[in-house]
Amino acid sequence: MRSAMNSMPILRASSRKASADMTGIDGNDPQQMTMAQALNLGLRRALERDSKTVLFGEDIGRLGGVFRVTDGLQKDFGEHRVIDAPLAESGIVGAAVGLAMRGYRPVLEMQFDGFVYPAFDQIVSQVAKLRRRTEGAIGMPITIRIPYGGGIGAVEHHSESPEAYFAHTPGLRVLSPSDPQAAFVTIQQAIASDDPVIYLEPKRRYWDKGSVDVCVDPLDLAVTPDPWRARILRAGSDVTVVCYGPMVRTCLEASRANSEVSIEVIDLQSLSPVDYDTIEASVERTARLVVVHEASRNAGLGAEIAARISERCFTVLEAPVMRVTGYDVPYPPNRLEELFLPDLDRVLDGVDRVMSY
Amino acid sequence: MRSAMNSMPILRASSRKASADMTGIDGNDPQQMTMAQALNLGLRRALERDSKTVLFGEDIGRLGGVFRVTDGLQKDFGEHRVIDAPLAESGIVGAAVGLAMRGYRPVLEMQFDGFVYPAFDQIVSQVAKLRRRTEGAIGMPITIRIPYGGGIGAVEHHSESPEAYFAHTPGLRVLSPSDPQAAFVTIQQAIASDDPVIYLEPKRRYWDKGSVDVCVDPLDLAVTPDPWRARILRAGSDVTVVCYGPMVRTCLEASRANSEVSIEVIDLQSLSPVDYDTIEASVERTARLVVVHEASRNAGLGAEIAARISERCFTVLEAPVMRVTGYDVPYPPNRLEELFLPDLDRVLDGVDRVMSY
Amino acid sequence: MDDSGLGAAGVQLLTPQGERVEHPDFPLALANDEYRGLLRDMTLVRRLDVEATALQRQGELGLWASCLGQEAAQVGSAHAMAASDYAFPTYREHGVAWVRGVPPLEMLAMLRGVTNGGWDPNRYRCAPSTIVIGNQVLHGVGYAMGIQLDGSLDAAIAYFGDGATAQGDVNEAFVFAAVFNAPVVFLCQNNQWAISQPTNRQTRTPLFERAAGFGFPGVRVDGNDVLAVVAVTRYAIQRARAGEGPTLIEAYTYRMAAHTTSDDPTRYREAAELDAWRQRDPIERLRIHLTSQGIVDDDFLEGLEREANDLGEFIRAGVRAMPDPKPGAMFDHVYAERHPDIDAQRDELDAYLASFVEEGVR
Amino acid sequence: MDDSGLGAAGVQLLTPQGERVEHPDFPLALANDEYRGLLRDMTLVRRLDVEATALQRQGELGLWASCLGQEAAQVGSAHAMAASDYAFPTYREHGVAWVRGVPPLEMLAMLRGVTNGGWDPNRYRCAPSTIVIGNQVLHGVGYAMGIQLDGSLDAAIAYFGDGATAQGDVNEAFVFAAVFNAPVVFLCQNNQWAISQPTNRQTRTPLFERAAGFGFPGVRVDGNDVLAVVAVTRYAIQRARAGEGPTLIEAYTYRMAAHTTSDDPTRYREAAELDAWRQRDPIERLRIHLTSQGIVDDDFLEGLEREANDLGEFIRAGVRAMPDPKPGAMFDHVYAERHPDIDAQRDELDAYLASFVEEGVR
Ligand SMILES: Cc1ncc(C[n+]2csc(CCOP(=O)(O)OP(=O)(O)O)c2C)c(N)n1
Ligand SMILES: Cc1ncc(C[n+]2csc(CCOP(=O)(O)OP(=O)(O)O)c2C)c(N)n1
Ligand SMILES: [Mg+2]
Ligand SMILES: [Mg+2]
Repeated sequence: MRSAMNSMPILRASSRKASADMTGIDGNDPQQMTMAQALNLGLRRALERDSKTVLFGEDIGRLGGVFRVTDGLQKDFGEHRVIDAPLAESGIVGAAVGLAMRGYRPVLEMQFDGFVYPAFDQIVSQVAKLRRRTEGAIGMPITIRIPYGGGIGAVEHHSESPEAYFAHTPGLRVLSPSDPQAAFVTIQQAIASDDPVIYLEPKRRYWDKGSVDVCVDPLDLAVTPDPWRARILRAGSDVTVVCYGPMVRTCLEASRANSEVSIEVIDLQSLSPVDYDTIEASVERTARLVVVHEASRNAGLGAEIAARISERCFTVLEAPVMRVTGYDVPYPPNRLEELFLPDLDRVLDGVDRVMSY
Repeated sequence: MRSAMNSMPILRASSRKASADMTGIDGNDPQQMTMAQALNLGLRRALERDSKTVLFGEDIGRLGGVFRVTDGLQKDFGEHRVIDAPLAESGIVGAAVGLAMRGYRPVLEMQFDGFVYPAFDQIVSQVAKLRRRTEGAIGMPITIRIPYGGGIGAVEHHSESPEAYFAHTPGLRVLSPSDPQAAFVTIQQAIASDDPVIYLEPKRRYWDKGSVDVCVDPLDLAVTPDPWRARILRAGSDVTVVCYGPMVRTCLEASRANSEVSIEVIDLQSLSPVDYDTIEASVERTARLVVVHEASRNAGLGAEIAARISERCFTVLEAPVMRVTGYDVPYPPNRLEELFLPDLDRVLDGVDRVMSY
Repeated sequence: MDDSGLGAAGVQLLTPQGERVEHPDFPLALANDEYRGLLRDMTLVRRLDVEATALQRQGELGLWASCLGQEAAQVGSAHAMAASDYAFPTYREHGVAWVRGVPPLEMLAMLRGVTNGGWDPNRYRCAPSTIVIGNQVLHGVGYAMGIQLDGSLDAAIAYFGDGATAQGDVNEAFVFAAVFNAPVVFLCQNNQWAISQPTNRQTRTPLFERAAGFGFPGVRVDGNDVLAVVAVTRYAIQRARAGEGPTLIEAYTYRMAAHTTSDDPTRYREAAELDAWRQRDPIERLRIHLTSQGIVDDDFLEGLEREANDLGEFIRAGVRAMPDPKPGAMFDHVYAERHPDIDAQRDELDAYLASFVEEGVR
Repeated sequence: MDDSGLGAAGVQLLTPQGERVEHPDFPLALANDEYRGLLRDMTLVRRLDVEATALQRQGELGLWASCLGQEAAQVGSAHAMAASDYAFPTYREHGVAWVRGVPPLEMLAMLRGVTNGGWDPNRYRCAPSTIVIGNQVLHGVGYAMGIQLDGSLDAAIAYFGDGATAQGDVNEAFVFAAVFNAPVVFLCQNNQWAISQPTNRQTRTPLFERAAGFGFPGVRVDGNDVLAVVAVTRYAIQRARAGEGPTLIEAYTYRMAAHTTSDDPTRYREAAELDAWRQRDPIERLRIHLTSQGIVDDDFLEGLEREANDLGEFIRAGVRAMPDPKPGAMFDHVYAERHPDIDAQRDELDAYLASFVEEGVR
């Protein structure tokens, strides 16, 4: 977390009202809201907290982004805080590097996962490396928000899961929230981080509702969970299922659907670094691990988790680590995506395979 | 391999003479030559074989490329076959897509590993996906040559090992030769393949000499090894060491340096797909595996190999799969690169760790 | 007269009111059949577009990117092409695909979600829809380089939008085309919007002016005037064939519909703007002209109306009947050659699906 | 007169023979100290360059990218900057770094291989050398957007070569700068070569003409004429401060040395070309002029020669004495915040190295 942080969020009356309008917030009690709304509120808080935070991306202003995650923010914070970008992702990230050098804290939106690749060079060669290159003299406190993953019936390039590319790139951090509360908290933590964070938003969960404690101070780790730690969302004793982002709901549902096997579900939350201590402690108890992600399998994040846990829990594992993932094919046309994406049945199939090994 | 291939290479007298000039070839006996010369000769053969093969890249013409791998080819085949490109990698790859659509077989050179990222979008979104998108109607027989890896004392961006990015991308194949003979053969096989091939040339081995059988027909799999199969370069019984590209020489040296442990050395050659059958068969015998690569560890290719072999050889492994790799930091300034790169000692350290587990 | 912003530089051969005017640099005389063909194609493309929009609302298509209002720019430019030329469209060039002969159901297959492509590009010499903004423009240039290497007289034509002009790829395409003097036509449809962003978020000068700085001519044409589009595209293709290199055409037009069926343009643009552009409708303008010239009559128009109705019916039935791909299709054509992971995962999926059949579940 | 290819559009205030000429748009009057400062900086930068080249040959540096011949373009443009402006160089702008006050050994540290950076960018308001062609140009534009958001009067200046103009990033930088009217100066040193490729492999029109199509002025200046470079850069910076947005300057110059010490230019260019450009040497030209004007005399020149000798000695001794980084340095500053993998791998390396110490091997 940034060291010198305004501890008291500065809420302007007008924007607090606007928050209320958008999210239906009434008082300080936990609120039901969608993940998109929770992100919107988190972005709003970040804009309020630090005048150097700026949002930059395609169609994020009047339109509020194609998923409305930035809805109302340009209206409330102005065109100099919420900036519509020309249609060029390398330009967006490259300009953000310059903004960061000038002392800004840019929060970028890539419109879809498939459109981050034009910016790959700036991300890998500059964003990830500039702090190290300058021996700490220049920080890159840039958050790159990317709606990712499939399941929404979209056309090509709108359903990719690029997390492994970023996890393999030293200098980056990768976060992915799985529910509205985590989204509200971790988007603010990502923005406050002095490291570059690839913030992967599971787009098919944008509309999922959940309870959000809007009073929590996400920057006070005494009261808020550490974003870089995994979360055990369901305790179990027979098998550990590790997942993140869009697959968390799927895995939780699967864990409830199988009454014969006691499934522990771990939400990674941070995909780079991964919190192996939590996974290891769980596997020490369950002796079995299934890793689930939407991304293609080969050299995916699941490989790293399987490799590390196979090493760390070598004498404990009763079965090889199983991976339930998308296949090693380009994301298919949407009439086939249900078969590509791990669903409840495939997760349980994976569980069966480790149980019956 | 391409199905309808000219079986008789058409060698023009002039170019045969030029080959001889460049490589010092005299007759048809196996020749001593460097990997750079072997690649040069392989490219020459490919240009002779198929008039639709064109070379395209920065400084590949008169200069012959910064590593002289294309030396003399523009002179002998003309500016329409060996084309100097403007300084724009996305442009080079994007134009190659169009050339392929017009029936050409482009062989591209990225000047260094660190400069492929501007083309990442064209590679991932177009080159890798177009055949699938068009259900086979349009092929992408494009070879993208990339000198990769460290160890030459270069400045930043000149020592990267980007193989995991490409291995994680369905639709691509990834090859890396480890000696002049393999280079001579596989560069021709890569070019003849109807699939896009990322061809990673271990730049610090460009000057290594080896014996090359220049008479072998690389497209006749009855006489030439299958490029997609791994090669056991040294038989051993105690531990299997899997490596590729620049690390093959290192691992061979290590295997010879340790007289107490019998080390089997496998050169993957194809990094995507990986030939797991060969690795599995070896580990079935040795029960121990060390994977070595220069690239950073996290979500690297070693993770996939560890994950697969941990699964396939679960009951056989006497120790967890160990990875000896670069660290998860940006490639360091060259005065530190020796510490970053796995060397003989670190490989043997990895061997010790699996042996003493 | 014309307050669309087209400006004096914009080539126009037909006023919004359907009056034929002459332009010194771009004379045009078509056979009557050609005039009728333009009207017919634009009318049928519009019907296809309307039907597709309706089918999307009914849940039969996943998405639709309408070309409403851009029929002249698309149909006109495609009419200027020869059969052996090659088009590189975005996701919105239904009018181009239509003129290239792509069967309507093949055009709709991608939006139905049964394929990421839809047609055999080489058959119609029309590349698949490209969704990543700007990518296909480089493909067009590379293809044109191939034409050149072949010593052929073909031309390539690469389509893109106003928004795309901001992308590195499009500008690299300009560089490569200029340096290699490639026989390519850059056809930019400036439809005033890139989703919610007006053109002034992408440029501060008229887009056609971009070309000169790269070393080739740029021409602005009234993109709602199909005759002008034909004339200017012919000129550009002629240049390509004559070895004179690339040309940038900015077809000044308007996106009459939402960006796609997922979009809500009321959030970012005024109804008045739409109303003004309705007065410049490309089809109506040609119809008035051809009627006044006696090139089309009521019979022709009624026949065309029937043809459009038939097309609509054909599309509705065809889309609904379009079969889903087989599960294993996702493994087909990922590679040309055998691939062990593909083979294994195909088997994995088959076995997995078979397990349900056995259990009688799925 | 000048057959360099500069052309009539090229602003020149000092002929290759050292004659002062006037240009209607770019008047310039400097104090004598400023004139002397320019000569001094160019002279010392050349000495630095010569020493570095020699140190590379002796194996003390891994590589050197010489700025020989480009001293006027670099020193002149940097002289036009205020201390609070910010420069974004490539790997060749030693003259810029010098004028920004970067200590010479900090400039050489990267080429020595002890760091990937070398100096604190914020201290000298000079970004680190950028090696990936074109990347830093967008950084300059983003920085300028930040200046604008701050309501400050600073300017950013982004350097790049003729080759870089082909890159998407550079053209996107033009788009963003134009759209946001960012206070940035684009300083393109057209040194005629991008490694082995002549400028006509990157463009078919003079590079300064590229700007107009993006909506801002482009000016070509004789890049070997330091006075003209000062005047034109001042004009561009003035525009930036006045809220008039970006300017492209093409400094027409020549890369007198190899691309880098790894390069062999005899493979691709003629010695005659080099000879011709030697007649246009930027330092000699200013020296003649200042001598003829009595602004510098032999005393001054001898003092300068001594200063250059001292600098050379300082550099030779300093580079040789430069310590290697500590092994663990590669783990420092990868992240600002704690990272478990970094911690673990740092320990791993420490333990590994310690094992040799125990065994007494390494
Ligand atoms: C690289 C990339 N970035 C973002 C998008 C999302 N996107 C789809 S269409 C579009 C606007 C395109 O505008 P324009 O080029 O004017 O074409 P039009 O849609 O108006 O025909 C955007 C931003 C994309 N498809 N590709
Ligand atoms: C993206 C990228 N591609 C290729 C290279 C390799 N490379 C280094 S310098 C250079 C030529 C640059 O030419 P120019 O922009 O004219 O600058 P100059 O070296 O002449 O100063 C090339 C191709 C690189 N550094 N970055
Ligand atoms: Mg548009
Ligand atoms: Mg140059």
